[in-house]
Amino acid sequence: MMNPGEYFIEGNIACAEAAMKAGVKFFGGYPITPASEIMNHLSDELPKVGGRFVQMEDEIASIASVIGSSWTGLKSMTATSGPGFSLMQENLGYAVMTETPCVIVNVQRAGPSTGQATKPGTGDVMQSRFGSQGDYEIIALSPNSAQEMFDQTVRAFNLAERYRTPVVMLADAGVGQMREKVTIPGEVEGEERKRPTSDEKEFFDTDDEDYVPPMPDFGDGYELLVTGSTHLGDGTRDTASFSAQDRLVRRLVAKIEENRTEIEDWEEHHVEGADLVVVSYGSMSRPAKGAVQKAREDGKDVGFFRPKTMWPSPEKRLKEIGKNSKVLLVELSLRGYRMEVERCVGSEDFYVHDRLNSLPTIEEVHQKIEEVLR
Amino acid sequence: MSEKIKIKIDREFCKGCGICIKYCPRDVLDESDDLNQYDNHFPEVVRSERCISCRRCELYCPDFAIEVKEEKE
Amino acid sequence: MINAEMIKEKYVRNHPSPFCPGCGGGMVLNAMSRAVEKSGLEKEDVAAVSGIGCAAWIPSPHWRVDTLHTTHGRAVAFASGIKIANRDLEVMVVSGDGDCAGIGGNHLLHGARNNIDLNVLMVNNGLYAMTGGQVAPTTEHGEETLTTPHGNPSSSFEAAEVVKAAGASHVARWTTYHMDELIEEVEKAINTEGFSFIEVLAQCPTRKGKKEGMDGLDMLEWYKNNTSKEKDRDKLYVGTLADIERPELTQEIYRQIEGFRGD
Amino acid sequence: MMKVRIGGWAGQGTVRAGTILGKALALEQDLHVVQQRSYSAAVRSGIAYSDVIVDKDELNELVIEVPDYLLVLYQDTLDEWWDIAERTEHLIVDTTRVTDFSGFEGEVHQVPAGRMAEKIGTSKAANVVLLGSLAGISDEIKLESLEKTIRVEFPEKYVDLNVEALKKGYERVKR
Repeated sequence: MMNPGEYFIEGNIACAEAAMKAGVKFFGGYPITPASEIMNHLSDELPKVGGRFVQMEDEIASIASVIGSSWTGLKSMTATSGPGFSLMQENLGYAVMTETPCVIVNVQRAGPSTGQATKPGTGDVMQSRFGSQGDYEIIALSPNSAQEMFDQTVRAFNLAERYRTPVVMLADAGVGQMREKVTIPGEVEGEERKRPTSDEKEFFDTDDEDYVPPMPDFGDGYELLVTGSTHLGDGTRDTASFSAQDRLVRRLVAKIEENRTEIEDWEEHHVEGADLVVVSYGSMSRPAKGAVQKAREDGKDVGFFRPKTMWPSPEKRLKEIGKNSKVLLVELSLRGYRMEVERCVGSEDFYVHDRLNSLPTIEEVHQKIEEVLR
Repeated sequence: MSEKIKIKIDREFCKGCGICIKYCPRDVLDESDDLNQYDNHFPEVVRSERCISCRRCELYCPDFAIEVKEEKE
Repeated sequence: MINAEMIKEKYVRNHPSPFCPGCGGGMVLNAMSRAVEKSGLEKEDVAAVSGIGCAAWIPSPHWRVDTLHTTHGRAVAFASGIKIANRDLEVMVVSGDGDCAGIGGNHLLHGARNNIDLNVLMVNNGLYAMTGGQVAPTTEHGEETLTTPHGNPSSSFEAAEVVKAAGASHVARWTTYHMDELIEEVEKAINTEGFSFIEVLAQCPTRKGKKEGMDGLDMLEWYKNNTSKEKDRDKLYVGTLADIERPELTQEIYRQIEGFRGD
Repeated sequence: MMKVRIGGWAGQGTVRAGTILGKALALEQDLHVVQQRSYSAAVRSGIAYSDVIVDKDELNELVIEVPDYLLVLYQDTLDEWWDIAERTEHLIVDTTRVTDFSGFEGEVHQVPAGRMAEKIGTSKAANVVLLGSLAGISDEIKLESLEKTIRVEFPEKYVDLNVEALKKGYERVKR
């Protein structure tokens, strides 16, 4: 683990270092471009801080091992890219249903299918939210620099522990593999999961205002019943009753939905009353922001908005923006975040600049801004 | 001091598979004429004096529905 | 003394189970519980992981230990995470033949290759029972099932032999007819540092027995008459297939971690 | 803003050179730096390259269309990049391997980096020789920051050799 200080490192390395700072003690993974650097680095470093590293036989096993580990009380993570993320979907849903804290880093690449392994893309935004079966909500974060690969990985662990839920880090090959200056702090703020305080027996239901039940570890003597099937508060499977399904699934959704103001995070500049607001995220948001700056230097009233949490989406803020300004979504895919942003801002005066395979120059986005303003 | 052996049959747990009856080496059990709530013919003790408390019935019952109890007199 | 009363009291919950009359599932539960009791393990040190299917319901919710009822086929992978994360836990995997050798076959192979210290009970009823009796990787060639109405065109998978070849420390096969031997074998598995795999032929009177005119008891008798503890050409061998010492994954991982601590 | 591309054949240390340059500018000169590598091209033609973009302020340009400085260690690479090379301000070539740049209209900085490195000890240090030359040509890139970075970046036994390579490259263009 790196000492506190400034480093010139890849985003993927920053992610791995952040995980260790946040207290990760288990990594189960499978190699895939462009995410492998995370596991390569942790295979070397994690054992040095007492963490367990294991390379599993596939991505399904990777996320399974991570969930198993989390139930013993360890902060646990995996890292992958599109094809592996697809394989993880069923067990991602399992983690949602069993309320298992864990972090899944998806360093997105160009798809569909094998696509272009070394090229960035953001086509997994919807999959990260809707890829597993059934009704659920999830937390997904979007970093746009090597530093944010660090900062948001820490936040991903904190949110996972705080809300007893899987958290997806939606990075992309751009931020994962670019080298930048990263400041590694001495300590990071760490969140620990809610533990049983007395002789509680209900670890899958709660009347707490945050909707988060306490979570004991395997080995604590609670004779836990953990199941991906619909269950009652004590974990007993109930695959038939209306009330069990209704109470559990509504709470799982509410756990994210009702806490969204605490979870939502974004960056914005000059949004208020702007003629045009450029919305962008991930590595693509860098040239988008540069283009906004350039337009402003030309005297244009253009604002910039970047969701740092993709899910829950900053819906309310996007709606306000859509009411007052034209919106231009700049993204590294054709369908990435488009439906959600379009839904939030309303379809009038909504424009898109999408690109595949590689990032644009600032000038390219700037031209699009001019075109929209014209 | 002699021991009195009592065989406790949980009629409502019993699914009437008959395994205990068959694997009792001493033919202590037989199928009842009565039915439980699931329409199963549970076993009943018909030759209690033959029981040697070997507990094969306990071992083979898939439903934990039969217990051999040794009570000291 | 180990008897039904104490086993039921200490290890079994939510009974009566939903298993069919004469099903072998409850017998496996009984055998596992007795083996744990005999081994002297504390219950809180035992974790049970299962996948999907009838066999997965044996531990969850019926075994009174920590249970993780997971997704179809992935029990060995989830269990590996538990074991690596906390090696003090004795991790049991209860998995049906379809779950374990079909959809979960790859995890089974690599669990054995890693020789990770898990105790896997593959409860083999020869078909997919919960979904209606479809053909499984363990179904015999020619056998009729719900999805092989004209006879199984495929051949069966000798899971125990494959797991042995993949490197598991401890491999055995028994049936629910062999309750005493099964309990002893599970206890042996618990005491083995490495991957233990026990194939337990267990009767499914509803999906398999019925079409052959057999109830649970008839099937137990069939196991009795068609298996042998000797290597007999006409009968299915029951007993230990492998008992070897090999490096175990969890210990190797901890050895490396401890190497750094010593620095 | 300054954009540097270092290109050559896979195995010539172009990514290493980019990392050293980026690190020196980011950590020693406290500038905003993004360094990216390309290896997809390596599958196709064996070309490997590293891009370094530098700015005093927040850096949002992540793509180099035309670099201000183009360092080339291999003839095929230059041939493939000819349309870029034509528009670059400073073309720096390792004349050990790059001999044909006759169509280039501007000034070509010619450094026999491979031969110079070989004289010092190993032709593998050609990338560092070129970095030295880059520092000699650019006012913004400080030789000392590169030297400092080399001292931490390389295993001890290669440090002196690489520092010498760096200085030789620098002196070559300063002369």
